[in-house]
Amino acid sequence: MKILYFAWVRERIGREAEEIEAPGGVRTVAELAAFLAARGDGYAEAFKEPKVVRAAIDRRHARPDAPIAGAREIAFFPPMTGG
Amino acid sequence: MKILYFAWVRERIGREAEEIEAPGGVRTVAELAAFLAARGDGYAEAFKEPKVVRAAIDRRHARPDAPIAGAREIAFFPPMTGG
Amino acid sequence: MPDGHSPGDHPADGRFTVRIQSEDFDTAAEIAALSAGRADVGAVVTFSGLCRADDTASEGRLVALTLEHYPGMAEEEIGRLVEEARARWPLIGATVIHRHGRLVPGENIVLVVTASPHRGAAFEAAAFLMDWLKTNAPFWKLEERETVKNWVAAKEADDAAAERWR
Amino acid sequence: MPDGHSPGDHPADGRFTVRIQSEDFDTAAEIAALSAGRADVGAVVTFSGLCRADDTASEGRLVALTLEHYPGMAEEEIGRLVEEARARWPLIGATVIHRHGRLVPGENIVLVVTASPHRGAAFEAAAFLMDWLKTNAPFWKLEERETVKNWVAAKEADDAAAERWR
Repeated sequence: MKILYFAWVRERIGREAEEIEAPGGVRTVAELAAFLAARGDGYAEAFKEPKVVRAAIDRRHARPDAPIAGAREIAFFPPMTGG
Repeated sequence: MKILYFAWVRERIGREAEEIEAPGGVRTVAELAAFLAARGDGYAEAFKEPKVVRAAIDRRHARPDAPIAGAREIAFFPPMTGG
Repeated sequence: MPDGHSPGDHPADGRFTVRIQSEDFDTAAEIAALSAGRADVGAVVTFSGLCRADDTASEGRLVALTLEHYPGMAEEEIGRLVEEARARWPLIGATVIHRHGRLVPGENIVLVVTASPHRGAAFEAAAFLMDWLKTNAPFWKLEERETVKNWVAAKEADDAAAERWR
Repeated sequence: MPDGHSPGDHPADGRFTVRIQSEDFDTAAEIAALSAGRADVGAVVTFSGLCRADDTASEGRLVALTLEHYPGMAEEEIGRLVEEARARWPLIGATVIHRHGRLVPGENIVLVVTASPHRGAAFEAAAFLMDWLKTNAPFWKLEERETVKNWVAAKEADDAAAERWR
Protein backbone atom coordinates (compact mmCIF):
# COMPACT_ATOMS: atom_id res chain seq x y z
CA MET A 1 0.00 0.00 0.00
CA LYS A 2 1.00 3.64 -0.47
CA ILE A 3 2.06 5.53 2.65
CA LEU A 4 2.12 9.36 2.69
CA TYR A 5 3.73 11.69 5.23
CA PHE A 6 3.02 15.36 5.83
CA ALA A 7 4.54 18.32 7.70
CA TRP A 8 7.01 17.38 10.46
CA VAL A 9 6.25 13.67 10.07
CA ARG A 10 7.44 14.00 6.45
CA GLU A 11 10.50 16.04 7.49
CA ARG A 12 11.60 13.60 10.17
CA ILE A 13 11.19 10.54 7.93
CA GLY A 14 12.80 12.38 5.04
CA ARG A 15 10.33 11.36 2.38
CA GLU A 16 6.83 12.26 1.17
CA ALA A 17 5.61 8.82 0.16
CA GLU A 18 6.62 5.18 -0.17
CA GLU A 19 5.20 1.77 -1.04
CA ILE A 20 5.05 -0.57 1.96
CA GLU A 21 4.18 -4.24 2.19
CA ALA A 22 3.16 -4.62 5.83
CA PRO A 23 3.54 -8.06 7.44
CA GLY A 24 0.37 -10.03 8.18
CA GLY A 25 0.43 -9.22 11.89
CA VAL A 26 0.01 -5.50 11.20
CA ARG A 27 -3.76 -5.05 11.24
CA THR A 28 -4.53 -1.52 12.53
CA VAL A 29 -3.32 2.05 12.06
CA ALA A 30 -1.55 1.88 15.44
CA GLU A 31 0.18 -1.37 14.52
CA LEU A 32 1.26 0.10 11.19
CA ALA A 33 2.69 3.14 12.98
CA ALA A 34 4.64 0.84 15.34
CA PHE A 35 5.90 -1.18 12.38
CA LEU A 36 7.06 1.98 10.60
CA ALA A 37 8.68 3.38 13.78
CA ALA A 38 11.05 0.39 13.78
CA ARG A 39 12.35 1.13 10.26
CA GLY A 40 15.04 3.62 11.30
CA ASP A 41 15.99 6.73 13.25
CA GLY A 42 13.88 9.19 11.26
CA TYR A 43 10.84 6.96 11.59
CA ALA A 44 11.42 6.49 15.33
CA GLU A 45 11.61 10.27 15.74
CA ALA A 46 8.45 10.81 13.72
CA PHE A 47 6.43 8.30 15.76
CA LYS A 48 8.02 8.86 19.18
CA GLU A 49 4.77 10.26 20.56
CA PRO A 50 2.34 7.95 18.75
CA LYS A 51 -0.76 9.60 20.19
CA VAL A 52 0.17 12.91 18.56
CA VAL A 53 0.43 11.53 15.03
CA ARG A 54 -2.90 11.42 13.13
CA ALA A 55 -3.77 9.11 10.28
CA ALA A 56 -6.08 8.91 7.28
CA ILE A 57 -7.09 5.80 5.35
CA ASP A 58 -7.99 6.44 1.73
CA ARG A 59 -8.33 10.16 2.52
CA ARG A 60 -10.61 9.83 5.54
CA HIS A 61 -9.54 10.43 9.13
CA ALA A 62 -8.91 7.12 10.90
CA ARG A 63 -8.51 6.26 14.57
CA PRO A 64 -5.55 4.19 15.84
CA ASP A 65 -7.71 1.06 16.09
CA ALA A 66 -9.05 1.36 12.51
CA PRO A 67 -8.28 -1.78 10.41
CA ILE A 68 -5.99 -1.19 7.44
CA ALA A 69 -7.04 -4.24 5.39
CA GLY A 70 -7.86 -3.24 1.82
CA ALA A 71 -6.49 0.29 2.17
CA ARG A 72 -4.84 1.74 -0.93
CA GLU A 73 -3.40 4.90 0.68
CA ILE A 74 -2.59 5.59 4.32
CA ALA A 75 -1.29 8.97 5.49
CA PHE A 76 0.39 10.04 8.73
CA PHE A 77 0.55 13.67 9.80
CA PRO A 78 0.56 16.04 12.82
CA PRO A 79 -2.62 17.62 14.20
CA MET A 80 -3.99 19.98 11.57
CA THR A 81 -3.37 23.75 11.71
CA GLY A 82 -5.14 25.14 8.66
CA GLY A 83 -7.76 27.83 8.48
CA MET B 1 -40.78 70.50 22.48
CA LYS B 2 -40.66 68.77 19.11
CA ILE B 3 -42.58 65.51 18.78
CA LEU B 4 -41.79 63.05 15.95
CA TYR B 5 -43.82 60.06 14.78
CA PHE B 6 -42.65 57.11 12.65
CA ALA B 7 -44.15 54.19 10.71
CA TRP B 8 -47.73 53.30 11.68
CA VAL B 9 -47.73 55.77 14.58
CA ARG B 10 -47.05 58.48 11.98
CA GLU B 11 -49.70 57.11 9.60
CA ARG B 12 -52.43 56.93 12.28
CA ILE B 13 -51.72 60.42 13.59
CA GLY B 14 -51.41 61.77 10.07
CA ARG B 15 -48.28 63.83 10.60
CA GLU B 16 -44.52 63.38 10.91
CA ALA B 17 -43.77 66.03 13.50
CA GLU B 18 -45.29 68.79 15.56
CA GLU B 19 -44.43 71.29 18.29
CA ILE B 20 -46.18 70.53 21.60
CA GLU B 21 -46.34 72.48 24.83
CA ALA B 22 -47.14 69.81 27.39
CA PRO B 23 -49.01 70.89 30.57
CA GLY B 24 -47.03 70.89 33.84
CA GLY B 25 -48.57 67.65 35.06
CA VAL B 26 -47.07 65.73 32.14
CA ARG B 27 -43.73 64.56 33.53
CA THR B 28 -42.90 61.21 31.91
CA VAL B 29 -42.94 59.55 28.50
CA ALA B 30 -46.03 57.55 29.49
CA GLU B 31 -47.82 60.70 30.67
CA LEU B 32 -46.93 62.47 27.42
CA ALA B 33 -48.31 59.51 25.42
CA ALA B 34 -51.56 59.66 27.43
CA PHE B 35 -51.76 63.43 26.87
CA LEU B 36 -51.26 62.97 23.12
CA ALA B 37 -53.78 60.11 22.96
CA ALA B 38 -56.49 62.53 24.09
CA ARG B 39 -55.85 64.95 21.20
CA GLY B 40 -58.09 63.19 18.66
CA ASP B 41 -59.11 60.01 16.92
CA GLY B 42 -55.84 59.41 15.05
CA TYR B 43 -53.86 59.92 18.24
CA ALA B 44 -56.18 57.61 20.20
CA GLU B 45 -55.69 54.95 17.52
CA ALA B 46 -51.89 55.37 17.53
CA PHE B 47 -51.64 55.02 21.31
CA LYS B 48 -54.45 52.51 21.90
CA GLU B 49 -51.93 49.87 23.02
CA PRO B 50 -49.55 52.13 24.92
CA LYS B 51 -47.17 49.31 25.81
CA VAL B 52 -46.48 48.63 22.13
CA VAL B 53 -45.42 52.18 21.27
CA ARG B 54 -41.75 52.91 21.92
CA ALA B 55 -40.19 56.30 22.59
CA ALA B 56 -36.88 58.11 22.28
CA ILE B 57 -35.85 61.29 24.09
CA ASP B 58 -33.29 63.35 22.20
CA ARG B 59 -32.50 60.34 19.99
CA ARG B 60 -31.97 57.82 22.77
CA HIS B 61 -34.39 55.02 23.62
CA ALA B 62 -36.47 55.96 26.68
CA ARG B 63 -38.66 53.89 28.97
CA PRO B 64 -42.27 54.91 29.81
CA ASP B 65 -41.20 56.25 33.21
CA ALA B 66 -38.36 58.38 31.81
CA PRO B 67 -38.77 62.09 32.74
CA ILE B 68 -39.27 64.44 29.79
CA ALA B 69 -38.12 67.64 31.49
CA GLY B 70 -35.56 69.45 29.34
CA ALA B 71 -36.12 67.27 26.28
CA ARG B 72 -35.81 69.00 22.92
CA GLU B 73 -37.10 66.14 20.73
CA ILE B 74 -39.30 63.19 21.67
CA ALA B 75 -40.20 60.48 19.17
CA PHE B 76 -42.88 57.78 19.24
CA PHE B 77 -42.70 54.69 17.01
CA PRO B 78 -43.53 50.97 16.78
CA PRO B 79 -41.05 48.24 17.73
CA MET B 80 -38.16 48.37 15.29
CA THR B 81 -37.92 46.03 12.31
CA GLY B 82 -34.70 47.01 10.55
CA GLY B 83 -31.76 44.84 9.67
CA MET C 1 -5.04 36.19 24.68
CA PRO C 2 -1.78 35.26 22.96
CA ASP C 3 -1.23 38.50 21.14
CA GLY C 4 -1.79 40.69 24.19
CA HIS C 5 -5.16 42.07 23.14
CA SER C 6 -7.77 42.18 25.85
CA PRO C 7 -11.44 43.05 25.57
CA GLY C 8 -11.59 46.81 25.75
CA ASP C 9 -8.33 47.41 23.89
CA HIS C 10 -8.96 50.14 21.35
CA PRO C 11 -6.29 50.09 18.65
CA ALA C 12 -5.55 53.79 18.21
CA ASP C 13 -5.92 53.61 14.44
CA GLY C 14 -8.99 51.39 14.35
CA ARG C 15 -11.47 52.11 11.59
CA PHE C 16 -15.11 52.38 12.63
CA THR C 17 -17.81 53.59 10.28
CA VAL C 18 -21.61 53.88 10.31
CA ARG C 19 -23.52 54.97 7.22
CA ILE C 20 -27.26 55.31 6.51
CA GLN C 21 -27.90 55.67 2.81
CA SER C 22 -30.38 54.91 0.05
CA GLU C 23 -27.67 53.78 -2.40
CA ASP C 24 -26.39 50.23 -2.60
CA PHE C 25 -23.03 49.33 -1.01
CA ASP C 26 -19.93 47.53 -2.28
CA THR C 27 -19.02 44.75 0.14
CA ALA C 28 -15.56 44.18 -1.36
CA ALA C 29 -14.68 47.87 -1.06
CA GLU C 30 -15.82 47.87 2.59
CA ILE C 31 -13.69 44.80 3.41
CA ALA C 32 -10.71 46.44 1.72
CA ALA C 33 -11.26 49.67 3.65
CA LEU C 34 -10.94 47.76 6.92
CA SER C 35 -8.05 45.45 6.10
CA ALA C 36 -6.04 46.95 3.22
CA GLY C 37 -2.53 48.00 4.12
CA ARG C 38 -2.53 46.49 7.57
CA ALA C 39 -1.24 43.11 8.67
CA ASP C 40 -2.71 42.96 12.18
CA VAL C 41 -6.09 41.74 10.88
CA GLY C 42 -6.43 37.97 11.22
CA ALA C 43 -10.15 37.66 10.58
CA VAL C 44 -12.81 39.61 8.69
CA VAL C 45 -16.48 38.66 8.95
CA THR C 46 -19.18 40.21 6.79
CA PHE C 47 -22.93 39.92 7.08
CA SER C 48 -25.12 41.04 4.18
CA GLY C 49 -28.86 41.16 4.74
CA LEU C 50 -30.94 41.08 1.57
CA CYS C 51 -34.59 41.68 0.69
CA ARG C 52 -35.85 38.12 0.24
CA ALA C 53 -38.65 37.07 -2.10
CA ASP C 54 -41.70 35.68 -0.28
CA ASP C 55 -44.79 34.24 -1.89
CA THR C 56 -46.15 32.41 1.17
CA ALA C 57 -48.66 35.08 2.29
CA SER C 58 -52.30 35.12 1.18
CA GLU C 59 -51.90 38.80 0.22
CA GLY C 60 -49.69 37.78 -2.69
CA ARG C 61 -45.98 37.80 -3.31
CA LEU C 62 -43.67 40.43 -1.84
CA VAL C 63 -43.22 43.25 -4.34
CA ALA C 64 -40.95 45.52 -2.29
CA LEU C 65 -39.91 46.62 1.18
CA THR C 66 -39.79 50.29 2.07
CA LEU C 67 -37.40 51.08 4.92
CA GLU C 68 -38.38 54.11 6.99
CA HIS C 69 -35.82 55.41 9.49
CA TYR C 70 -35.31 58.11 12.10
CA PRO C 71 -32.60 60.31 10.58
CA GLY C 72 -29.99 61.28 13.12
CA MET C 73 -31.01 58.73 15.71
CA ALA C 74 -30.33 55.82 13.31
CA GLU C 75 -26.66 56.81 12.92
CA GLU C 76 -26.28 57.62 16.61
CA GLU C 77 -27.91 54.42 17.87
CA ILE C 78 -25.85 52.18 15.56
CA GLY C 79 -22.77 54.16 16.61
CA ARG C 80 -23.57 53.28 20.23
CA LEU C 81 -23.92 49.59 19.27
CA VAL C 82 -20.50 49.73 17.57
CA GLU C 83 -18.99 51.28 20.71
CA GLU C 84 -20.53 48.47 22.78
CA ALA C 85 -19.01 45.91 20.40
CA ARG C 86 -15.59 47.58 20.71
CA ALA C 87 -15.86 47.40 24.49
CA ARG C 88 -16.61 43.66 24.34
CA TRP C 89 -14.23 42.38 21.62
CA PRO C 90 -10.74 43.33 20.39
CA LEU C 91 -11.86 44.90 17.11
CA ILE C 92 -9.51 46.56 14.64
CA GLY C 93 -12.41 47.91 12.66
CA ALA C 94 -16.14 47.67 12.06
CA THR C 95 -18.42 49.03 9.35
CA VAL C 96 -22.21 49.13 9.45
CA ILE C 97 -24.20 50.35 6.45
CA HIS C 98 -28.01 50.36 6.51
CA ARG C 99 -30.07 51.36 3.48
CA HIS C 100 -33.41 53.18 3.54
CA GLY C 101 -36.09 53.66 0.90
CA ARG C 102 -37.81 51.18 -1.41
CA LEU C 103 -35.99 47.89 -2.06
CA VAL C 104 -37.10 44.98 -4.24
CA PRO C 105 -36.32 41.28 -3.64
CA GLY C 106 -32.67 40.50 -4.27
CA GLU C 107 -31.44 43.93 -3.16
CA ASN C 108 -29.07 44.56 -0.25
CA ILE C 109 -30.52 46.03 2.96
CA VAL C 110 -27.73 45.99 5.52
CA LEU C 111 -24.00 45.27 5.74
CA VAL C 112 -21.93 44.59 8.85
CA VAL C 113 -18.16 44.07 8.57
CA THR C 114 -15.92 43.31 11.55
CA ALA C 115 -12.13 42.93 11.60
CA SER C 116 -10.17 41.47 14.48
CA PRO C 117 -6.94 39.62 15.17
CA HIS C 118 -9.09 36.57 16.06
CA ARG C 119 -11.89 34.71 14.28
CA GLY C 120 -14.07 34.24 17.37
CA ALA C 121 -14.14 37.98 18.09
CA ALA C 122 -14.93 38.86 14.46
CA PHE C 123 -17.80 36.32 14.31
CA GLU C 124 -19.29 37.24 17.67
CA ALA C 125 -19.08 41.00 17.14
CA ALA C 126 -20.79 40.72 13.74
CA ALA C 127 -23.61 38.54 15.13
CA PHE C 128 -23.98 40.88 18.13
CA LEU C 129 -24.21 43.96 15.90
CA MET C 130 -26.86 42.33 13.70
CA ASP C 131 -28.91 41.08 16.65
CA TRP C 132 -28.91 44.42 18.45
CA LEU C 133 -29.39 46.40 15.27
CA LYS C 134 -32.59 44.41 14.59
CA THR C 135 -34.16 45.39 17.90
CA ASN C 136 -32.55 48.81 18.57
CA ALA C 137 -31.84 50.68 15.35
CA PRO C 138 -34.81 52.94 14.47
CA PHE C 139 -35.86 51.39 11.15
CA TRP C 140 -39.30 50.14 10.13
CA LYS C 141 -40.18 47.92 7.20
CA LEU C 142 -43.31 48.51 5.14
CA GLU C 143 -44.10 45.37 3.18
CA GLU C 144 -45.68 45.90 -0.23
CA ARG C 145 -47.53 42.83 -1.51
CA GLU C 146 -49.66 42.45 -4.60
CA THR C 147 -52.89 43.47 -2.87
CA VAL C 148 -51.86 45.28 0.34
CA LYS C 149 -49.20 47.22 2.20
CA ASN C 150 -48.44 46.20 5.80
CA TRP C 151 -45.95 47.29 8.42
CA VAL C 152 -43.81 44.30 9.35
CA ALA C 153 -44.37 43.20 12.96
CA ALA C 154 -41.38 42.83 15.27
CA LYS C 155 -40.42 39.22 15.88
CA GLU C 156 -40.07 37.61 19.27
CA ALA C 157 -37.20 35.57 17.82
CA ASP C 158 -35.30 38.82 17.24
CA ASP C 159 -35.86 39.92 20.84
CA ALA C 160 -34.55 36.54 22.01
CA ALA C 161 -31.50 36.83 19.74
CA ALA C 162 -30.70 40.26 21.18
CA GLU C 163 -31.21 39.03 24.75
CA ARG C 164 -28.48 36.39 24.51
CA TRP C 165 -25.80 39.11 24.60
CA ARG C 166 -26.97 40.61 27.92
CA MET D 1 -39.49 27.88 10.45
CA PRO D 2 -41.71 30.57 8.93
CA ASP D 3 -40.73 30.01 5.31
CA GLY D 4 -41.14 26.27 5.42
CA HIS D 5 -37.44 25.42 5.34
CA SER D 6 -36.37 22.72 7.73
CA PRO D 7 -32.84 21.60 8.57
CA GLY D 8 -31.92 19.09 5.93
CA ASP D 9 -33.78 20.79 3.09
CA HIS D 10 -31.46 20.84 0.09
CA PRO D 11 -32.59 23.46 -2.41
CA ALA D 12 -32.21 21.62 -5.71
CA ASP D 13 -30.27 24.46 -7.27
CA GLY D 14 -28.08 25.25 -4.29
CA ARG D 15 -24.52 26.26 -5.08
CA PHE D 16 -21.79 24.51 -3.12
CA THR D 17 -18.13 24.90 -3.98
CA VAL D 18 -14.80 23.84 -2.45
CA ARG D 19 -11.50 24.99 -3.95
CA ILE D 20 -7.90 24.48 -2.87
CA GLN D 21 -5.59 26.85 -4.69
CA SER D 22 -2.36 28.81 -4.40
CA GLU D 23 -3.84 31.95 -6.01
CA ASP D 24 -5.66 34.64 -4.06
CA PHE D 25 -9.46 34.78 -4.10
CA ASP D 26 -11.97 37.57 -4.79
CA THR D 27 -14.46 37.75 -1.94
CA ALA D 28 -16.90 39.99 -3.82
CA ALA D 29 -16.98 37.61 -6.80
CA GLU D 30 -17.65 34.66 -4.49
CA ILE D 31 -20.52 36.48 -2.77
CA ALA D 32 -21.98 37.35 -6.17
CA ALA D 33 -21.66 33.74 -7.34
CA LEU D 34 -23.84 32.61 -4.44
CA SER D 35 -26.48 35.32 -4.43
CA ALA D 36 -26.59 36.95 -7.88
CA GLY D 37 -29.80 36.42 -9.81
CA ARG D 38 -31.69 34.79 -6.98
CA ALA D 39 -34.06 36.42 -4.51
CA ASP D 40 -34.39 33.60 -1.97
CA VAL D 41 -31.16 34.58 -0.20
CA GLY D 42 -31.86 36.64 2.91
CA ALA D 43 -28.42 36.50 4.50
CA VAL D 44 -24.84 36.06 3.31
CA VAL D 45 -22.00 35.66 5.81
CA THR D 46 -18.35 35.67 4.80
CA PHE D 47 -15.31 34.79 6.86
CA SER D 48 -11.87 35.75 5.57
CA GLY D 49 -8.84 34.43 7.45
CA LEU D 50 -5.63 36.35 6.85
CA CYS D 51 -1.95 35.82 7.61
CA ARG D 52 -1.45 38.12 10.58
CA ALA D 53 1.79 39.90 11.46
CA ASP D 54 3.26 38.76 14.77
CA ASP D 55 6.35 40.18 16.43
CA THR D 56 5.74 38.80 19.92
CA ALA D 57 7.98 35.70 19.64
CA SER D 58 11.64 35.67 20.71
CA GLU D 59 12.55 34.13 17.33
CA GLY D 60 11.73 37.42 15.63
CA ARG D 61 8.82 38.69 13.63
CA LEU D 62 6.75 36.45 11.37
CA VAL D 63 8.12 36.61 7.83
CA ALA D 64 5.73 34.16 6.15
CA LEU D 65 3.51 31.12 6.61
CA THR D 66 3.83 28.16 4.27
CA LEU D 67 0.64 26.09 4.04
CA GLU D 68 1.21 22.42 3.26
CA HIS D 69 -1.83 20.30 2.42
CA TYR D 70 -2.85 16.78 1.48
CA PRO D 71 -4.01 17.10 -2.13
CA GLY D 72 -7.19 15.20 -2.76
CA MET D 73 -8.06 14.68 0.88
CA ALA D 74 -8.20 18.46 1.54
CA GLU D 75 -10.97 18.93 -1.07
CA GLU D 76 -12.80 15.76 0.02
CA GLU D 77 -12.66 16.51 3.75
CA ILE D 78 -13.88 20.10 3.33
CA GLY D 79 -16.58 18.74 0.99
CA ARG D 80 -17.73 16.46 3.83
CA LEU D 81 -17.81 19.44 6.23
CA VAL D 82 -19.97 21.36 3.74
CA GLU D 83 -22.34 18.37 3.48
CA GLU D 84 -22.55 18.29 7.28
CA ALA D 85 -23.37 22.03 7.31
CA ARG D 86 -26.10 21.48 4.67
CA ALA D 87 -27.62 18.75 6.82
CA ARG D 88 -27.71 21.07 9.84
CA TRP D 89 -28.82 24.40 8.37
CA PRO D 90 -31.08 25.51 5.47
CA LEU D 91 -28.28 26.69 3.18
CA ILE D 92 -28.83 27.96 -0.34
CA GLY D 93 -25.13 27.94 -1.03
CA ALA D 94 -21.69 27.71 0.54
CA THR D 95 -18.20 28.34 -0.78
CA VAL D 96 -14.95 27.35 0.90
CA ILE D 97 -11.61 28.36 -0.61
CA HIS D 98 -8.34 27.46 1.13
CA ARG D 99 -4.98 28.60 -0.19
CA HIS D 100 -1.71 26.66 0.02
CA GLY D 101 1.90 27.70 -0.46
CA ARG D 102 3.88 30.60 1.01
CA LEU D 103 1.88 33.58 2.27
CA VAL D 104 3.16 36.80 3.84
CA PRO D 105 1.40 38.88 6.52
CA GLY D 106 -1.65 40.65 5.14
CA GLU D 107 -2.43 37.92 2.59
CA ASN D 108 -5.65 35.91 2.53
CA ILE D 109 -5.53 32.27 3.70
CA VAL D 110 -9.11 31.03 3.75
CA LEU D 111 -12.59 32.15 2.71
CA VAL D 112 -15.93 30.75 3.83
CA VAL D 113 -19.17 32.12 2.38
CA THR D 114 -22.62 30.91 3.41
CA ALA D 115 -25.98 31.95 2.00
CA SER D 116 -29.32 31.17 3.64
CA PRO D 117 -32.84 32.55 3.89
CA HIS D 118 -32.04 33.36 7.56
CA ARG D 119 -29.26 35.23 9.31
CA GLY D 120 -28.87 32.77 12.19
CA ALA D 121 -28.30 29.86 9.82
CA ALA D 122 -25.78 31.80 7.72
CA PHE D 123 -23.80 32.89 10.81
CA GLU D 124 -23.83 29.47 12.47
CA ALA D 125 -22.93 27.53 9.34
CA ALA D 126 -19.98 29.84 8.63
CA ALA D 127 -18.67 29.57 12.19
CA PHE D 128 -19.17 25.79 12.15
CA LEU D 129 -17.28 25.43 8.85
CA MET D 130 -14.35 27.49 10.16
CA ASP D 131 -14.21 25.66 13.48
CA TRP D 132 -14.27 22.20 11.91
CA LEU D 133 -11.98 23.19 9.07
CA LYS D 134 -9.36 24.25 11.64
CA THR D 135 -9.29 20.83 13.29
CA ASN D 136 -10.21 18.52 10.37
CA ALA D 137 -8.96 19.89 7.06
CA PRO D 138 -5.51 18.44 6.27
CA PHE D 139 -3.44 21.64 6.23
CA TRP D 140 -0.29 22.41 8.21
CA LYS D 141 1.30 25.81 8.78
CA LEU D 142 5.08 26.24 8.72
CA GLU D 143 5.95 29.52 10.42
CA GLU D 144 8.98 31.33 9.04
CA ARG D 145 10.47 33.80 11.51
CA GLU D 146 13.62 35.86 11.22
CA THR D 147 15.85 33.20 12.78
CA VAL D 148 13.90 29.91 12.60
CA LYS D 149 11.19 27.91 10.87
CA ASN D 150 8.69 26.09 13.09
CA TRP D 151 5.61 24.01 12.46
CA VAL D 152 2.67 25.72 14.17
CA ALA D 153 1.28 23.62 17.04
CA ALA D 154 -2.42 22.83 17.11
CA LYS D 155 -4.34 24.89 19.66
CA GLU D 156 -6.53 23.46 22.39
CA ALA D 157 -8.81 26.47 21.89
CA ASP D 158 -9.46 25.26 18.32
CA ASP D 159 -10.36 21.78 19.56
CA ALA D 160 -12.77 23.35 22.05
CA ALA D 161 -14.31 25.52 19.34
CA ALA D 162 -14.90 22.46 17.15
CA GLU D 163 -16.35 20.47 20.06
CA ARG D 164 -19.18 22.94 20.67
CA TRP D 165 -20.93 21.74 17.48
CA ARG D 166 -21.10 18.07 18.55
